[in-house]
Amino acid sequence: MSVFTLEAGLALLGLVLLMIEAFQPDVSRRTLGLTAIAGAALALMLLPFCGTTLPAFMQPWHQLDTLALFYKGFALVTTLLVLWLTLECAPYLTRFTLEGKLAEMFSLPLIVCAGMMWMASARDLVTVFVTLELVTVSFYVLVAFARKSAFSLEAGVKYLILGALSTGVLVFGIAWIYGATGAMSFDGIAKALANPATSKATALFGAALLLCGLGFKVAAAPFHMWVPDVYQGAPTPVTVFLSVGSKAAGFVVLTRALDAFLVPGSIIASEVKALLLVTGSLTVLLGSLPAMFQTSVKRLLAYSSISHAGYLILALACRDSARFDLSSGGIVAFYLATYLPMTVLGFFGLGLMRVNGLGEDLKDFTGLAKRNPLLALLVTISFASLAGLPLTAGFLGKLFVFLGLADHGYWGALSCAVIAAAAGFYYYFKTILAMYTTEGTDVPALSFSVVTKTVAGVLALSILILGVYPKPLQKVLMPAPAAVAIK
Amino acid sequence: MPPLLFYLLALTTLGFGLLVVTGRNPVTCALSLAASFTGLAALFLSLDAYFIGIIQILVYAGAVMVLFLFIIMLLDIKAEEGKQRSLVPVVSGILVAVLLAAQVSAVVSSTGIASKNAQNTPLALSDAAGKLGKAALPTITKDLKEGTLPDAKLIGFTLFDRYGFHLQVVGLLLLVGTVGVVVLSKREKGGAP
Amino acid sequence: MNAGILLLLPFFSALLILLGHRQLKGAAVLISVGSSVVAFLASLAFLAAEDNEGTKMFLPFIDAGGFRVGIDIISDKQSQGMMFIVTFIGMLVHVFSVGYMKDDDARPRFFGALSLFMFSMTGIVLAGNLFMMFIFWELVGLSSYLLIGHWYDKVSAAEACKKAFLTNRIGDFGFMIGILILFGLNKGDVSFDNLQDAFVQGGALFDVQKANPGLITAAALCIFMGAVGKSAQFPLHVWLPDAMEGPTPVSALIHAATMVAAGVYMMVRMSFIVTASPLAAEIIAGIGCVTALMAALMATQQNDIKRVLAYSTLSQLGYMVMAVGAVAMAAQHGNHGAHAADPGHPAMFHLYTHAFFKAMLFLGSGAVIYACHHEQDIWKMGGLRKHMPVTFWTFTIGTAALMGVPLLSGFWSKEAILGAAFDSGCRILFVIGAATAALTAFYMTRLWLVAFFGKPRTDSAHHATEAPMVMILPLAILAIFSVISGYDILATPLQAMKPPHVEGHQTVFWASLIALLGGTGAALRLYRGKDTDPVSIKLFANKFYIDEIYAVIVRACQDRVVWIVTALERVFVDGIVARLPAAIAARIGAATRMLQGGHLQGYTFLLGGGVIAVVYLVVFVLPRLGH
Amino acid sequence: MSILEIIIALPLIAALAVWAGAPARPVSLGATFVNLALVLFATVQYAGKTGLAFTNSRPILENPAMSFAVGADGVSLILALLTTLVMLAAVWQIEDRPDIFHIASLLIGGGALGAFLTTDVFFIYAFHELALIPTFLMIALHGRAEPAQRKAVAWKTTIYLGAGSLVLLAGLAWAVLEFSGGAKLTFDLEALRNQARLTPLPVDKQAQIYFVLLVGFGTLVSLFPFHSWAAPAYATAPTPVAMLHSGVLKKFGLYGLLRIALPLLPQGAQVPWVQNALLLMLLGNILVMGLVTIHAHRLDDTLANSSVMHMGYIFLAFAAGTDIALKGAVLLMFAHGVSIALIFGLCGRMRNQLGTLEYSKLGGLAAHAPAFTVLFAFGVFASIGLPGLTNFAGELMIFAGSFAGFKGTLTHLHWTVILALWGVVMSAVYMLRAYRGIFHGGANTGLFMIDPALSQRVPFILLATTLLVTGCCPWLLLNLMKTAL
Amino acid sequence: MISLGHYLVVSGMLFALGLAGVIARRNILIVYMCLEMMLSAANLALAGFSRFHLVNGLPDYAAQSLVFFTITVAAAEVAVGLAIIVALFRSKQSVDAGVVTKLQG
Repeated sequence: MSVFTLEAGLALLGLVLLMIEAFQPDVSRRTLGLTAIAGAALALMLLPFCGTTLPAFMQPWHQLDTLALFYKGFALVTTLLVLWLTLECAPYLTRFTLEGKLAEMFSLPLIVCAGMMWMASARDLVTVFVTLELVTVSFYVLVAFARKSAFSLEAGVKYLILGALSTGVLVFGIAWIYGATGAMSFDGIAKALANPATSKATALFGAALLLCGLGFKVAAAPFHMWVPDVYQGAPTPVTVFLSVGSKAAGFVVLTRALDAFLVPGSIIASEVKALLLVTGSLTVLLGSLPAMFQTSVKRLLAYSSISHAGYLILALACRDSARFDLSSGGIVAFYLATYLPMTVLGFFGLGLMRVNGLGEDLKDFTGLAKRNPLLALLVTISFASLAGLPLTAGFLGKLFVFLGLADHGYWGALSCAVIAAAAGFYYYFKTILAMYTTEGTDVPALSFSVVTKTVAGVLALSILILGVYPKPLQKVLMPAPAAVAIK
Repeated sequence: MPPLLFYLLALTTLGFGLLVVTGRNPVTCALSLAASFTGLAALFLSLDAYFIGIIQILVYAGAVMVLFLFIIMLLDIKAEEGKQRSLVPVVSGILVAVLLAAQVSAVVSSTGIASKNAQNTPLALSDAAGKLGKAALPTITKDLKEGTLPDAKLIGFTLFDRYGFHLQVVGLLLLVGTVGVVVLSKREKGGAP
Repeated sequence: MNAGILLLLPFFSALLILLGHRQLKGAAVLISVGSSVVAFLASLAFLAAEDNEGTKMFLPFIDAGGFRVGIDIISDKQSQGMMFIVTFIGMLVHVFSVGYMKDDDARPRFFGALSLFMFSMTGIVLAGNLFMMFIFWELVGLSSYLLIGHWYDKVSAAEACKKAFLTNRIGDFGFMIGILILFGLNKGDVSFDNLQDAFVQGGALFDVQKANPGLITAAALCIFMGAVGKSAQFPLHVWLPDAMEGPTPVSALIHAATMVAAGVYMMVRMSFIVTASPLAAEIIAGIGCVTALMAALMATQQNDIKRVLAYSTLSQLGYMVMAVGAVAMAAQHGNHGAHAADPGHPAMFHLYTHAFFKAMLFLGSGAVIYACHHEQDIWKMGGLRKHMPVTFWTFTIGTAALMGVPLLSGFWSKEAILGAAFDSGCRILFVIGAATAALTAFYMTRLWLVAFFGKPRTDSAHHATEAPMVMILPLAILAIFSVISGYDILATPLQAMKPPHVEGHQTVFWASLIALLGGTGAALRLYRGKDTDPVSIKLFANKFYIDEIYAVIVRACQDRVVWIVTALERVFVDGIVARLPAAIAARIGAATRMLQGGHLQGYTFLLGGGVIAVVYLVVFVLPRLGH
Repeated sequence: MSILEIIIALPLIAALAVWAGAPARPVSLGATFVNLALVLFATVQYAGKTGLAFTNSRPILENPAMSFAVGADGVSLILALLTTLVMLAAVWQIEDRPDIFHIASLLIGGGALGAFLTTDVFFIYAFHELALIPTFLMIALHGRAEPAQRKAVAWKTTIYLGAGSLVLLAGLAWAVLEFSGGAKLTFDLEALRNQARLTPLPVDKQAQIYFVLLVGFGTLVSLFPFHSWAAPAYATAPTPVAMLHSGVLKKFGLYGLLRIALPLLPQGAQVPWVQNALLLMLLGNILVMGLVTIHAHRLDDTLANSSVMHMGYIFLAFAAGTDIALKGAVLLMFAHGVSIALIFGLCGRMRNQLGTLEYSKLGGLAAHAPAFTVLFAFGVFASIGLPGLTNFAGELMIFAGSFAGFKGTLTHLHWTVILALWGVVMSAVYMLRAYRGIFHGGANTGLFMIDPALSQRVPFILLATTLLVTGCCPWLLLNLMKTAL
Repeated sequence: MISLGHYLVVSGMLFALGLAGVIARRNILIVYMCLEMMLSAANLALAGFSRFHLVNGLPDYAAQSLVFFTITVAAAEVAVGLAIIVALFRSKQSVDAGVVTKLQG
C-alpha cells in the first residue's frame, strides 16, 4: 500500500464525515469524533507498513524520504491528539459554535492532516503552495470556528488578513525564485543556484521573499506578531494544531527550501544563513522577552511557541556540521518531536481547565496542585520541558541547538538563545509556581476522564523518556548517517 | 507589443489600483479593482498567456469582484465617513510601498534577466511542435506547426498531465472553502443574526 | 608511650566530660583530677627519659599530595621541662579547683574544659612542627574561651572570653602567615629540627637569609605575632586583664603559668629565626620591653587583686619576650656563643620560675577571694594576715619571689634576663628592665600591704577564714617550689631551664637590688596604714586608655567600613549584577509587548516592514559585507 | 548494575512513593538511611583503590555520544557521603510538615547524588538542574517570609541559578566541542579528559573556556559578584532545603570545576588574567562578604552570608591549583557541607521555637538549652576553622597548598592568601558575636528555648560527630584521594 | 522596447500598492481587496517570468499552472475570508479594523 493512499483515505474520511454531518444530523458528535480518531489512528498504525516506493507519475512532485515519513507520522499523532482534545473540550466549545455543532472540527483536521502529510513530501513549489493553502484555508475556518466567541472571531480575522498577506509575499517570492532559477522544483532550484551564472540579486530577492512567506507560517520574527493573538483567540484544540502541526509543516517546507538554497556551492548560501541567524536570534528574543509579563497562560504558551520557533530556525542555520551529524534538518525534526508532547500536554492542561470552568489566566492556575495533583504534575512536566530543564525532552533539543551554534561559532546567536532560555525559566516557572501556591484559594476539585489521563500520562512519560533515552528517536531520524558515525 | 499599449495597460492597472487604495467608498474600490484586474488581464494577454488572462477576467474581475460587491451591498457597508483617516497608517503605508517599489526596481535594474524583451525571445513554435510531437498530442502539434499558440490546450495539457494531483487538492480546498463559508456565515436557526 | 599518655589522656577525659557531663555529674571531677595526676606522673617519666629521642610522629593528621602534618612528639630537654611545669601546675590547679569550685553547679563542664586545656597545652609543648603547634595553639584559644566564659551568663565574662579568643585570632593571623612563609621557603617542611638545620650554612633558608633578609624578618615577625597574641604582648595585651573574669584557678593555670607562657615557649623554640634576623630581634625586644614597662605602670593603679596580678603577669611576660629578643641580639653581636635555642634560655628560666610563683599568687588570691565571698577589691580587704595565715605566708613568698628578692627563684631568673638585656648591647633595654623591676616591687608591695595588713575594711574581710585543705595544699607546694626552683635541686632534672651563666654581672646584680629596695621602700612609705589609695594616676588606672582607643578604632574603622561595604555591596553588586539586567529585561520585554498592540494595521505594517527589512538586509546589505 | 545506580535511584523512587501516598517519614528516613549505608559500604570498598570504581555505562545517544555512566572516585565518594549524611539529617529533622518537605529533600539529595556519581557531562549537569526545581518551589511555597517576599527570593535564586546554569551549559558545550576527538561529539568525561591529555588546547583558548566555566559554576557556588542570591535564599529557605542546598547542592559547582574544568583545562586555570580575576572575585567573597556578614542583624543572615564567604576559601584552592590545595578544597567542601547543614538545621529549630532570629531579641539561651548550645558551638567553631573540626584541616591544606610553590617573592596569590587569613579573623568576629549574643549573657529578653528531645537531637549529633571524627582524623577522607587531582 | 523588466516593475508597483492599501486602510473589506491585488501582482510576475523562460520554445507552463492555482486558491480564500468578514460584521456591526483589538499585549 502506498502512503499516498493513506493520505487520500484520510481526506476522503474527512469528506465522508462532512457528508454525514450534512445529511444525517442526528449522528452524535461523539460518534463522529471517535470515527475521525479511529481513522487517524488506523492511518498511524498503517504508516510503518507503507512502502516507500512511489509510482513514476508522482515522483516529480512527491518524495518519501525519512524526513517526509517522520513528518507524516508527526502530523498523524498531532491530529489524533487534537481530535481527542476537541472531543474532551466539546462541552465548552459547543457554546460558541454554530448551533452547537462540532462536526467540522472533526472532519477538517483530517483534511488538514492529509494536507500536511502531502506538504511533507512536497518536491516543488507548486505542491508546496497548493498544500500549504489547503492547510491555511482550513485553518482560517478552524480558528474562527467558535464564531460566537469574540476572541475566536477576532483571531480569525487577524489570521485571515495576515495569512493572506503572507500568501501574497510567498507567491511573489516563488515568482522571483522561479524567475531567477527557471525552476519550480527544489532540485532544479538547487541546481540553478549552484551555477555561478545565475543572477544573484534576483535569486536573493526571491529567496528573501520566500523565506518571509514561510517565516510567517513558522512564526519567525518579524512575522510572528499574529501568533499570540491568534493562539489566544482560537479554540484550544485549534491552537494546538496551529502551534504543533502547522508549525511543523512550515518547518518541513522550510527545511526543503533551505536544502535547495544552501546546496553546496550555492551563490546565496552565506546570505541565507546570515538571515536565518538574524531571524532566529530575533525570534527567540521576541518570543521570550514579552512572555515574561504575560498573565494569560495561553498567550504565554503562544510566545513560548514563537521562542521555540526561533530555536528551530537557529537549528536550521547550523548546517553541515562536520562532527555533529544530527544534521540541521535532523535537529529540527528531533526538536519538533520533543516539542510535540510538551506543547500538546501544556494545552491539554489548559483545555481541561476550560472544560472545568476555569479560565486560562495565571490566577486560574493557582492551587491546581490541590485541585488535581496529577494534572499539576503533568503540566509541571510539560512546562519544565518547555523551559528546557534537563532530563526532559525539551532540554536535549535546546542542547543540540546550542551545540550546533557553538560548533559553527555563531556566538551572537548563541548568546541570544541563552538569554531567551534564561527568560524562559522565568515565565514557565511562574506558572509552575502558581500551580503549587495555595494561599487565598478555595479549591474545588478538578477531574478528567481516564482516557485523557492516560493520553496525558503517555505524553508526560514520553517527555521524560525522550529526555533520558533519546537514542531510539535519533535512530528513527538519522538511520544511515548514525550508522556510519558509529563505525 | 507596442510600448504605448503596454504603458496604457500598465497605467490602467496601476491607476485603478491606486483608486482602490484611496477610494473612500467600498463600492468605488470594488469597481476600481475590477477595472484594474481587467487591465492586468490585458497585460497577461500581452505576455501570450491567453488562458490566464481570460481566467483573470472570469474569476477575478467577474466572480470574485461580484462577490465583493455583493457582500458590500448585503452588509450595507458605508463609506468611511465620519471617521478621520489617521495619518500614521497612511504615511507608513506609503513609506512601505515606496520602499518596496524602489527595492523591486533596484533588483530589476541590477539583473540581466530583466533586459530580455519580447522581440529578443520570440516563441519558437515550430521547435516546440517537434518536441511535443513525441507526446502524441496531435491537435497541439498541429496548431504549433501552423504558427498559432494553442495556449489553453497547452496549459490544460500541463495541468492534467503534471498537476493532476494539485488540481485535486485545489478541489478539496474549494470544498473546504465552501464548508467554511457555511460554518462561518450561516445564520443560526431562530437565533439573532 | 609516655608522651602518648600525656597527649591522649586529657583528650579523652575532656571529650568524655564535655560530651557527657550531665550524665557524669560528680564523676567528671574525679576523671579530670585523676587524669591530671596521671599526666603529671607520666611527665615525670617523660622527664626521666634520658635518651633524647628527637621528633617522632605519633599520630597521622594530614598526609596528602606530599603534604604531611603529623601529631608529632618532640622529646628534648625543653619539652620535657616544660611538660613538667605544665602538668605539675595543672595538677595543682585541678586539686585547688576541687575546693574552689565545689559550689558551682556547672563544675563538670569546668573540669572538662580544664582537661581540654591540659590536652591543648600538652600538644603545644610536644609539638614537633609548626603546623601541629598551630593546631594546639588554636585549641588553647578554645579552651581558654570556654574557661574564661565559664560563667557565661555574666555579661562581662561572656565579653571577656570573646575578646580573648578574637585577640588571639589576630595573633594567629600573623602566626599562620609566618608558618606559611617558612613552609614555602623550606620546601614544605616546618618541623623545628629541619627548620633549624635549614638556617645553618648550606640550608635552604640560609640562602634566603643571605639573598632576601627582609623575608626572614617578615617571617620572624609574623611568627612573633602569634606569640604577641598568646603571650599578651603590647598591642594585643588587652584580653588578659579582662580574662580575669574566669574563675580564679583558671587565671592561675592559663593566665599565669601555661597558656601565656606558650608564646614564650614557642619563641624560644623558634629563636633561631630571631637570631637570623637582627631587625626582628630588636623589634621583639622592644615590644617585650614596652609591654613590661607599660603593664607594670598599669599595675600600680589597679585595685582588683586579680587585675594587679594580671598586669604583673603581662609585665613578666614582657620580660620574657624581651629576653628572647635580647638573647638573639646578643648572639648576633657574638657576645655568647651559645645557640639561642639551646637549653638554658633566660626566657625559659623566667617562665619556669614565674610559673610557680605566679600560679601560687593567683591561687593565693583565689583563696582570698574565696574567703572574702568573691570580693576582689583590695581596698575592701585588709587584715587578712591574721585570718588566713597560711595564705598570707605563701602569698608573701610568692610576692617576694616576684619582686626578685635575692635567694628566691624570681631573683635568679630576673637577673638572668637583665643580664641578657645588658649583653644585648642595647642599654635602654637594661634600663627599662631595671625600672620595671622597681615598679614590680612597688606594686606587689602595695598589693601585699593593702590586702593583708591594716584593719579589715569590710564585713567580708572581717569574717574571712582560712581556705580548706584542698586549696591550701597546692599553695604550700607551690610556695616551696617558688623558693627552690632557682636552685640546682630542681633545676638539675630540668636542665633545660637554668642558664649556665646565671651568676653574671655585678652591675646587673646591684641594679636589680637597688630596684627592689627602691620599689619596696616607696610602696611601704606610701601605703603603710592607708585605707584609701593616696596616689591617683588616671592614665595608669585606665590602662593608658588603650581599650578605649581600640573601641574607637573598632567603631570607626571596622563598623563604619562594614556599613559602607555592605551598602556598596547592596547598591553595586546586587544592583549591577542582579537588578540592572532584570530592569533591562523588563524594559525590553515591555517594549516588545508594545509591538503586540493588537491593531491589525500595526501588524500588517510590521509584516510589510519586516519584508522590506529582510529584503534590504539580504539583497542590499549582506552581499556587500562579503558574505 | 552498579551500586551507584541504586544509590542514585533510591531517593528518587522514595520521592515518587511519597508523592503517590506512601507514609512520608518512614519511607524517606528508610531510604536515606539505606543510602547512607550503601555509600559507606561503597566507600569502604573503595578504600585503597585509585581511579574510577563501580563504573557502568548505558548509552542513551550515539552522536553526540551520551550515556548514563556512573562511576566514583574518592572525590565523588566523599561528596556522596556528605550528601547522604546531610540528607539523613535533613529528613530526620522534619517534623509535622507536609509531605512535600520529604519529597523535596529526597529530590534535592537524589539530584545531588546523581550529579556527583555520574561521569557523563550531560547527566552531571542534568541532575544538578533537577535538584533546583524543588529548591525553587520550596522557597517560594514554604519559605519563612511573607508570600510576596519569599516569592521574590525564590525568583532571585532561580534566575541567578538558571542564568548561571545556562552560562555553564554554554561553557560545557564549548568544552565538549573542543575536546571531542574525532568525528563525533562525546559527553563522556573520561573520553574528554583523555583527549585533553593527548592534545591540549592552546593556552589562550583554555583560559577563555575556563573563565566561562568559572563564571557558570561560580554563580552556582555564589562566587562574588554573582552571589546576591545566596544570602536571601538561605535565610528564607525552609530548613531541610537550606541544609541540603547550602550543604550539598552548592558544592556541585566546585565539584564541577574540579572534575570538569581543571582536568580539561589545566593550563587555562593558571593563565594570569584568569587567576587574577579569580583572586579578585574570591577576595570579594572573603573580605566583602566577611564585612557584610559582620553587619548582619539576624542569625540566618549571618549564617547565609558566612556560607557565601567561606566559598572564597575553596575558590582559593582553585586559584592556587596545587594538589594539596585541591585536596584541601575537597575536604573543606565536605566540612563546610556538614557544618553549615548542622548550623542551618539548628537555626531552623530555633526559629520554630522562638519565632525570631533577631539578635536584639535573643540572649542567654544557653541556660535552658545546654545540649542545643553545645551542638551549635560545634557549628560555630567548625565554621571559624577551629582545629579538631574538619574545616580547619581543609583550610590549612588550602593555605599550605597556596604557599607550596613560594619562592621568596610574594605573588598575587600569596597576598590573597594573607588577606584570606584575615578573613578567618573576621569569621571569628561575626560567629562569636552571634554566639555570644544568642547564647551567652543573661536571659533578659523573655525568650527562652529548651533542648529538643533526644530523638530530635540525633541528626545534629550525627553531623557534629562527623565533624569531630573527620576533624581529628582528616586522613580518613584524604586517604580516599590517593591520586593527584 | 518592452522588456521583462517593465513587467516586473509594474508587478512590483502593483504589489507595493496593494501592500500600501493593506497597511493604510481601516476597512477590512478593502484591505482584503488590496490583498487580492497583491496576489495578482505576484501572478503578473510569474506570467512574465514564464513568458521569458522558454521551455522548448514555449512559455513555461509550469509557472502558468501556478498562476492558475493561485487564482483558484484566491477565489476560495476570498470566499472564506468574506464569510469571516460577514460573521465579524454580524457580531460587531462594523468591518473596521478598530473593532478587532481585544487580543493584545
